[in-house]
Amino acid sequence: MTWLTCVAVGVLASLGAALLRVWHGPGRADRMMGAQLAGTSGVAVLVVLAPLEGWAALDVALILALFGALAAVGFVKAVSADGGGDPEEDEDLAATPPDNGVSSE
Amino acid sequence: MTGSTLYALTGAALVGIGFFGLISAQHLMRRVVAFNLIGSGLFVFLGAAGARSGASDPIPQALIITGIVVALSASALAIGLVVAHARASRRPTLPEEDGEA
Amino acid sequence: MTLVLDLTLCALILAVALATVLGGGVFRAIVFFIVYGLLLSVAWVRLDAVDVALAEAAIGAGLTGVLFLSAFGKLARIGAEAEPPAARIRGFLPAALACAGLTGALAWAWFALPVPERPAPDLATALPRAGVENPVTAVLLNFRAWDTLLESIVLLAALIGVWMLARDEDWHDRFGLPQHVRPGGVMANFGRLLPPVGVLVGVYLVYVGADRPGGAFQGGTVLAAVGLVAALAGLLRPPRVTQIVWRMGLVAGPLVFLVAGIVGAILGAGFLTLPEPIAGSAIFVIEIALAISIAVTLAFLVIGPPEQGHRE
Amino acid sequence: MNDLATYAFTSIGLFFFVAGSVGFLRFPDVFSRLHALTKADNLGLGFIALGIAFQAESWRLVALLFLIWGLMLLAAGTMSQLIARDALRERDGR
Repeated sequence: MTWLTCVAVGVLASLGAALLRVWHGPGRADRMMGAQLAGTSGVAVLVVLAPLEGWAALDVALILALFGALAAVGFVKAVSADGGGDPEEDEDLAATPPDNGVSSE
Repeated sequence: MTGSTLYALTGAALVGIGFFGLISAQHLMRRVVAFNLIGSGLFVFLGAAGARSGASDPIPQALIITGIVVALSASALAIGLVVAHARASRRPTLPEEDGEA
Repeated sequence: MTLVLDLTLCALILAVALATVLGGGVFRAIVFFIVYGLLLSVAWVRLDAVDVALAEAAIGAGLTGVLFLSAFGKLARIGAEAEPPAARIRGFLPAALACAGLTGALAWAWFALPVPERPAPDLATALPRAGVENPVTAVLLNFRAWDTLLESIVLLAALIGVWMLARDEDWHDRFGLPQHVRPGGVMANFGRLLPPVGVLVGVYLVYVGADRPGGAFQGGTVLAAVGLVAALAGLLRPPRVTQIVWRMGLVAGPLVFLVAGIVGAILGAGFLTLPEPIAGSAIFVIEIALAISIAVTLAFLVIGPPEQGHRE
Repeated sequence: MNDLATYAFTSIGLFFFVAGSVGFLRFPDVFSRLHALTKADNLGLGFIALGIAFQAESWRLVALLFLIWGLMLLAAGTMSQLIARDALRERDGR
């Protein structure tokens, strides 16, 4: 179906426009959201192309969806104070201090 | 097979872009990224060559799969070295480029 | 219409690659590189190489992002993430011309070289004897077993290289930086929900690798990324260098591969040549061992050397 | 009939993708852009998956399509929470 190809082109074009936000920023969060958008769009393109390319494309889409948030998790970890934190912890003053893994085992 | 030619030209352009990044970047992290662009450009070129005659050829695919995994491990080693260098010298660039301005 | 799709995809890939190289700032380059990896996995599907697309998806979407971003975080904490003020090199034009020449040479090679007969006729006659249906797995683990064996050893060498960057006083600690999350928070719950599905997908990919797209490399990278999610979410504490079980996991793949190669030599088929009657089952065993090794090696590579006690 | 459903649902899906991109480009701050990104795009993906499900040859594929959508929803929810809290922290200078 030609229509599905058109939808795929449309999704890619909308992704291309959205990447302008990654270029301009301004914040790191804005850029990181662009990576998430690329993940969603990539999954959508693969899903749309699946009837044309053979359904194995869905396996690729499944893996992209599985790790859709991994880059974002890596990002918030990396920019936290000690490189291993969680942005939610700051709101919870009772949070346990980091375990250095020295005492146990 | 205009499709595979298109991807081959894209791969060739990616190699050029990556090479430019490797030359022009001073921050070592950006050099690692550019190096990855060169590698994946070559993979695309090779993959397009495999798809050239219509039926996809498994031999380039097998080479590319091992290549992708090796590229990741090489990047991990390179990044480890960049971080260790930056921690030791407080600079993310090579010593001979520090004076350039 | 498919040509329009390919043109759009290629234009987008090139634009993202240009943005990676030309845009200022390390963080921008990293984000564009993540986007680039995602687009590339779509391109591999268009090139009819689903096996490659699976590996690229797991690595591009999962592992590279975490690898580059965590390195960026480490550099930022020592104030080394900013680029030096000399943004543009001297000799911008010669560099651009040289790179355009490189691209031109590759393009010339594409049109000048003869189109070979593909898939090679030798391969077509050999495939029925490979013991597996998926031709990519047959090439990886049977016909070009030498490459794959040495490749799995290269991974180990890279890991040993990364470990050598650890400080002496950190050597007995767990890998990577200490990870902590808010108990019951979003990240902790994500880390609990994802691994069951992820492990299932990874094992499935290894299992179907003999007949359909998938295999040790694709499944191994998926399992590595799942392990990374569990470690980042604090569900799983990374092991230590000195734990013998994990070291055995690292060498299981190359070791089983070597043993299979020697058995092939004893049975008279030649070193690393799998005799036809046992090829199918041998590949299955090698594939499981190799998937374990690849998963453990890649996860350790991305999480980095032990630096639990490291303070900037 | 099935093709008609595919046309209809994929069009709606494409509309939401375009809307999400416009919002992502035009909205004034991080938090409203997060809205556009997570809500519109994942709704779009859901409609596209629904449209493609009418072309699927087996129920296994339909289940796979909705597993993909579910995983993407989980990813988007996690991502938006984490990014928003990080942006909040950055804004407050903590």
